[in-house]
Amino acid sequence: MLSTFLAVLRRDLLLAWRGRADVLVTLAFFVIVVCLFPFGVGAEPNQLRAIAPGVLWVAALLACLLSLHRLFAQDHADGTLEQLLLSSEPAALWVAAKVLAFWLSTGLPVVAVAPGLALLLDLEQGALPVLVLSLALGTPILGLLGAVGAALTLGLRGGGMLLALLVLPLFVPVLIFGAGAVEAEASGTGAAAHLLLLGGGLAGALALAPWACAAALRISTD
Amino acid sequence: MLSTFLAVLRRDLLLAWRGRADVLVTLAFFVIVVCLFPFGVGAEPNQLRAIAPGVLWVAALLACLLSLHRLFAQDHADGTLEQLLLSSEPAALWVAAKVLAFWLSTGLPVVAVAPGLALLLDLEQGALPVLVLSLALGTPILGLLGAVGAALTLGLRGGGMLLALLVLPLFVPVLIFGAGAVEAEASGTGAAAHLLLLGGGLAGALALAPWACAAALRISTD
Amino acid sequence: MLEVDDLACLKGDRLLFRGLAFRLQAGELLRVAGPNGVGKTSLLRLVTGLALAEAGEVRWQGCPIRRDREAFHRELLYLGHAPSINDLLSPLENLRFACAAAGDGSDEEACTQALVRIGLANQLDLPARVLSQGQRRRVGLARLFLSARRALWVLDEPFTALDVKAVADLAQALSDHCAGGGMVMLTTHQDAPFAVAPRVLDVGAYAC
Amino acid sequence: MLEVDDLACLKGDRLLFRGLAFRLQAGELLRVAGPNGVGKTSLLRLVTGLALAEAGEVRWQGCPIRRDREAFHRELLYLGHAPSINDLLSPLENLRFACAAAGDGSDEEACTQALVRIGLANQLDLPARVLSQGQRRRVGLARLFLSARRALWVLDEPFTALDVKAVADLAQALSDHCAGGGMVMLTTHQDAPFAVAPRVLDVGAYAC
Amino acid sequence: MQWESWSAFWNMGGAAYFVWGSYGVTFALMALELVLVLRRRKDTITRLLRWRRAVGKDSARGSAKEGGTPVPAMESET
Amino acid sequence: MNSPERSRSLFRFAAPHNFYPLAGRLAPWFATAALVLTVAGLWLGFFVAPTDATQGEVYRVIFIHVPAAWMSMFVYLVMAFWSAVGLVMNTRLSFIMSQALAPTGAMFCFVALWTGALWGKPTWGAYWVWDARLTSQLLLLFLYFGFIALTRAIEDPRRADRAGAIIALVGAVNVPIIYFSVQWWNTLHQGASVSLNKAPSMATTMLLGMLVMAIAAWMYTIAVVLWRARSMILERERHTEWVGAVLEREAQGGRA
Ligand code: HEM
Ligand SMILES: Nc1ncnc2c1ncn2[C@@H]1O[C@H](COP(=O)(O)OP(=O)(O)OP(=O)(O)O)[C@@H](O)[C@H]1O
Ligand SMILES: Nc1ncnc2c1ncn2[C@@H]1O[C@H](COP(=O)(O)OP(=O)(O)OP(=O)(O)O)[C@@H](O)[C@H]1O
Ligand SMILES: [Mg+2]
Ligand SMILES: [Mg+2]
Repeated sequence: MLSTFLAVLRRDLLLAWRGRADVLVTLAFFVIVVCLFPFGVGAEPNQLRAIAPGVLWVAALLACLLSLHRLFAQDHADGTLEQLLLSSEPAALWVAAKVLAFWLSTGLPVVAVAPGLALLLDLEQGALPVLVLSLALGTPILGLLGAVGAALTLGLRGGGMLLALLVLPLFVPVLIFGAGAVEAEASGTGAAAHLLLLGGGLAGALALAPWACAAALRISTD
Repeated sequence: MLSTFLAVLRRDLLLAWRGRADVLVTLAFFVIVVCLFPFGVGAEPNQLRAIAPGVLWVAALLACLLSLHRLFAQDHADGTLEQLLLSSEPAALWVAAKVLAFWLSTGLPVVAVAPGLALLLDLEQGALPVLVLSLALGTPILGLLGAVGAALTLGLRGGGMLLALLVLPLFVPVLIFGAGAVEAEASGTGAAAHLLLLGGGLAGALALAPWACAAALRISTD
Repeated sequence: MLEVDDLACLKGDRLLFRGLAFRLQAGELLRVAGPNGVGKTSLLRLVTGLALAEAGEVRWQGCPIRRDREAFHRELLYLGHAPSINDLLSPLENLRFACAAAGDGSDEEACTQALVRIGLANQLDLPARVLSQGQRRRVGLARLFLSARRALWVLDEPFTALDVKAVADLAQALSDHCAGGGMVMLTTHQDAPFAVAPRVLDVGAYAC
Repeated sequence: MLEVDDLACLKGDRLLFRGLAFRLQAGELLRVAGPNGVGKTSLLRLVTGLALAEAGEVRWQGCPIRRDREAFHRELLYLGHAPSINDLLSPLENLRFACAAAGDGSDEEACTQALVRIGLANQLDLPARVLSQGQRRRVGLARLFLSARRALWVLDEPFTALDVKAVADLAQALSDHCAGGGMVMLTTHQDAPFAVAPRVLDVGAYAC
Repeated sequence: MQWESWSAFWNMGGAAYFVWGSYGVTFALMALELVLVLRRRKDTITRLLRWRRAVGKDSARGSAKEGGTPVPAMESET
Repeated sequence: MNSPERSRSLFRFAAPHNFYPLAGRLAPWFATAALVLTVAGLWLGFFVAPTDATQGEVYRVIFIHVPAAWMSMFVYLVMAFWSAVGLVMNTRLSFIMSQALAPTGAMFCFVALWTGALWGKPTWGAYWVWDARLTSQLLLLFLYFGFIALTRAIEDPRRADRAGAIIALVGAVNVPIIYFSVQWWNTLHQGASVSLNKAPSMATTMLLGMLVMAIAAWMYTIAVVLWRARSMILERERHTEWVGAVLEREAQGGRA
């Protein structure tokens, strides 16, 4: 049981380390999208401050979204997925390991650099801890929900974009509560309710998504 | 000469048609990114109107960017690219054909739906023609520049993201002039200068990018 | 014992074969034969449970594999067309992961031994990306040496890309597995020097 | 005539071979032999000009290929490991595109004939994605029947995944090409019934 | 009746664009959907007929026997 | 297995070859009902219902707007229901039903958005505002598109069935979440600047017209879905004898 979980986790982290260009570049994407905004929108500080939580969260969401397709793609192409499905352990187990590794290598760095970018956009300093917390709770949900979408679109032509279409409506509540939390804190309303809801969502996703994802994988490799 | 150009163009358009899910979904991505913003930023109409040109242009840029990696990826993986490089025609020729097909199947639809989305964000109606024109001039530049990046990152692990990192700095001027044109028109300043610059950029990119791209492809398949 | 009854396989509009049935007893080596496109790969995927049959049933030790998938998969080793090798990992890392994920031990020493035995002693630490076709194939096949306890080996074109000596070694290993009471089911278009001539199942005979 | 002089190939920090030299005359069939990983594929890629040699030179009709690439490529047909087939297109569309892009004619009738001749009469309009391994391989090989005017054929493991009959047909076609004054350079680990036993170039002899 | 004249009716109290725009698009879409659905049936039938001739009735029928179905009532015919 | 009790029970219509002729017989009746009810509803809406005191004539959009909005939400639920049935009972007809429903649901969803937008311009001064209800309707449209795109992108029908069912169910779990989150988001940001005003002017004739149109939309949906399901059944069951017989009959009919 646990040995499969650990084997998959260790391998995926090793792969992330070998391909650290990837991880760095996900980060770079996050940074660049945020930095693009002043160019597109104009550099007026008040306006930037007002849209900062939204821009940060949208950028984090896009960064997660765009790395999602490689959650299973490589393993699907080279046959590793078939082998994993032929293992006698429950599939939800190693799916969870894969998602965990994915979050550690993609979500965590985004969470880590977000405060820096927030300062660039002149977000109020008091809201920084809430920003980090909301991202830390929200990005795993994105990863879990996204894994289901990634499993369903596996091997389909145009899969990456189809994936975006499938999961974005599901991501909207996360985005609303995530960005909402930061904004509420920045405007002094207090973010506790938002964060609680995000926590609840995370618990629910943790309980359900691996199973849905495992079922989807079986369907996709048929 | 021309027959190779036409053969490649026809095939790529045929492929786009076979995989029309792809094209539709690129569009859907554009639509969704634009629609995400109100969730992140808040639904206040004045604020939305102010950031509309920037958001639209950033979304169009991201949509182009994210489809770029499939410009050569498939042909690289299955060996078609090798065969094309072994053809005795100049490579810049069929590279141009590929980029043209790419723009017709990705950029053009984005240009076509942009006005509708602009209405969602409540952009001033008078600025719509300028929006369309700026996108029609700008997205081909994105495609041409992006093709060079796509060729350079071919077959590299994390290519998609590395690509983003490489080409985004090149895209920024296009973004500035594109979004600037719309903003200038909306604020009554007149967009002629911006549009002229975009046109000049397009002419330059058309003249140079195919050659650079061909050279990059030779390097990448070595 | 593996029993296959009345199997039919539908691909798109085409019924590849129907009424396909056979038994595979301990110690037997079955070669699935037939021209290109007759449905050999499809048959192997049905037998392993990776694909769903249009009709018919596959039973392992008397029990339909859909019913007790875990028990069947514990006894099964399947190596398909795709080598299931990650390009960034070295042969050793690939092999250790494959074994660990399948639930076999992934002892470093044993894995190294297997790789050396299959002729990759000099490539243990190269990333798989730079290996030659034949070397990639060998990485996948190295699992055979660590899976003796799995009774049923299902191999899709295992001899592809291997050089003459490697083909002979592999044929020997397969014969040994059968001699030890295992079962092997494979497809190949090449001749290989098996110790005992394998039984042949001609899929063409069931084609529609 | 193809002349190769003093060729050396470096991969990573490993010198695969050096001092490799041979001549290929019109009408000759050259089989590049050697165990897995010795550098056969690497050699073919050097000869076609797709990769850059560490040392040495390849000349076509007396002229270094780097100097007049177009003229060389007009006479060359290379089929590598990758089948250069797009999964969404049918065999016919794939073949027509391959011919058109290479600058050969892409006459529909001729392409259909070639595919029928290679045994894909029933798969003309299927998307290539659903073809079996052997069928995919055949789509790539069909170009041979349309490239008789190209003097030099360079083929990397052309027999892989083909069934016995297809191997015989292909060997026949290669022999015919040579009989008509063409040249063929190929790698393979399989035996094939060539009309005339091919000349063998053992890369192992130049290995370091 | 609500309307003094047909022109008043078509004018919709100045909101003709909005009201008729709504109704027009709605009914156009419904009509389009109906046409597509009916045409799909025709297409399906011609395509399947062509297919049956191509593969030969034999193999088409052959699979019917194998055509195992999870719905029990399915096999009752014949 | 072929016990007579079972084939006499209602359950036997779960078999495609029993459902196919039944659907063919029923669909025209539903279509006729839809036509009659639409005419009646339009007559009620345009000639009986009075002009609205505050909005004038624009409000007459309500007779398609509200039925379309209701249908779009309900159809998604029905779709999810059939998907669940399909996954649990493994009946092919359920998957066919859910896939046959999707385009019609998406169509109504779009109609609700379109008519709402056209209604919004004269009443709110903008084609679109990011109101909670409008936004969740938009997201519903995306859910429909996702379902349709996914099932179309997968060629193997069995895989398409089950993959579509999963996404339909995941979406159904999310619909209420989306609805409430969006509501909260909106009220947090801009208060109740926009609310649909209805109660005061809602005359009984209006209500009646709306109800008649809603039932007409139901009838239309059922008819179209039955027809669409018939084509899908033929496609899926093309290997069976009964489809062969149907096709032969059609071929003869075509020639005659
Ligand atoms: C794009 C814009 C719009 C969309 C997407 C939209 C969506 C909806 C939806 C989903 C419903 C059903 C809600 C329910 O029954 O709980 C609905 C009902 C309704 N809408 Fe709209 N709407 C839009 C614009 C408008 C406008 C501009 C008005 C009028 C000023 C309006 C008036 C109504 C009324 C009166 C109802 C019936 C309310 C009820 O039965 O509770 N809508 N709309
Ligand atoms: N959608 C489809 N429509 C028609 N035929 C199909 C479809 N999908 C697959 N096929 C056919 O099914 C067969 C698949 O065969 P499979 O891959 O099992 O062959 P194989 O016996 O392993 O061949 P090989 O020796 O070449 O590996 C091929 O003939 C292919 O053309
Ligand atoms: N970066 C590297 N470092 C060390 N060795 C390398 C590197 N890249 C490639 N090689 C070695 O170079 C050889 C490549 O050989 P090539 O693919 O030409 O073999 P081949 O003769 O075609 O073999 P096969 O019969 O298996 O196809 C392999 O032995 C591989 O291990
Ligand atoms: Mg096969
Ligand atoms: Mg090789």
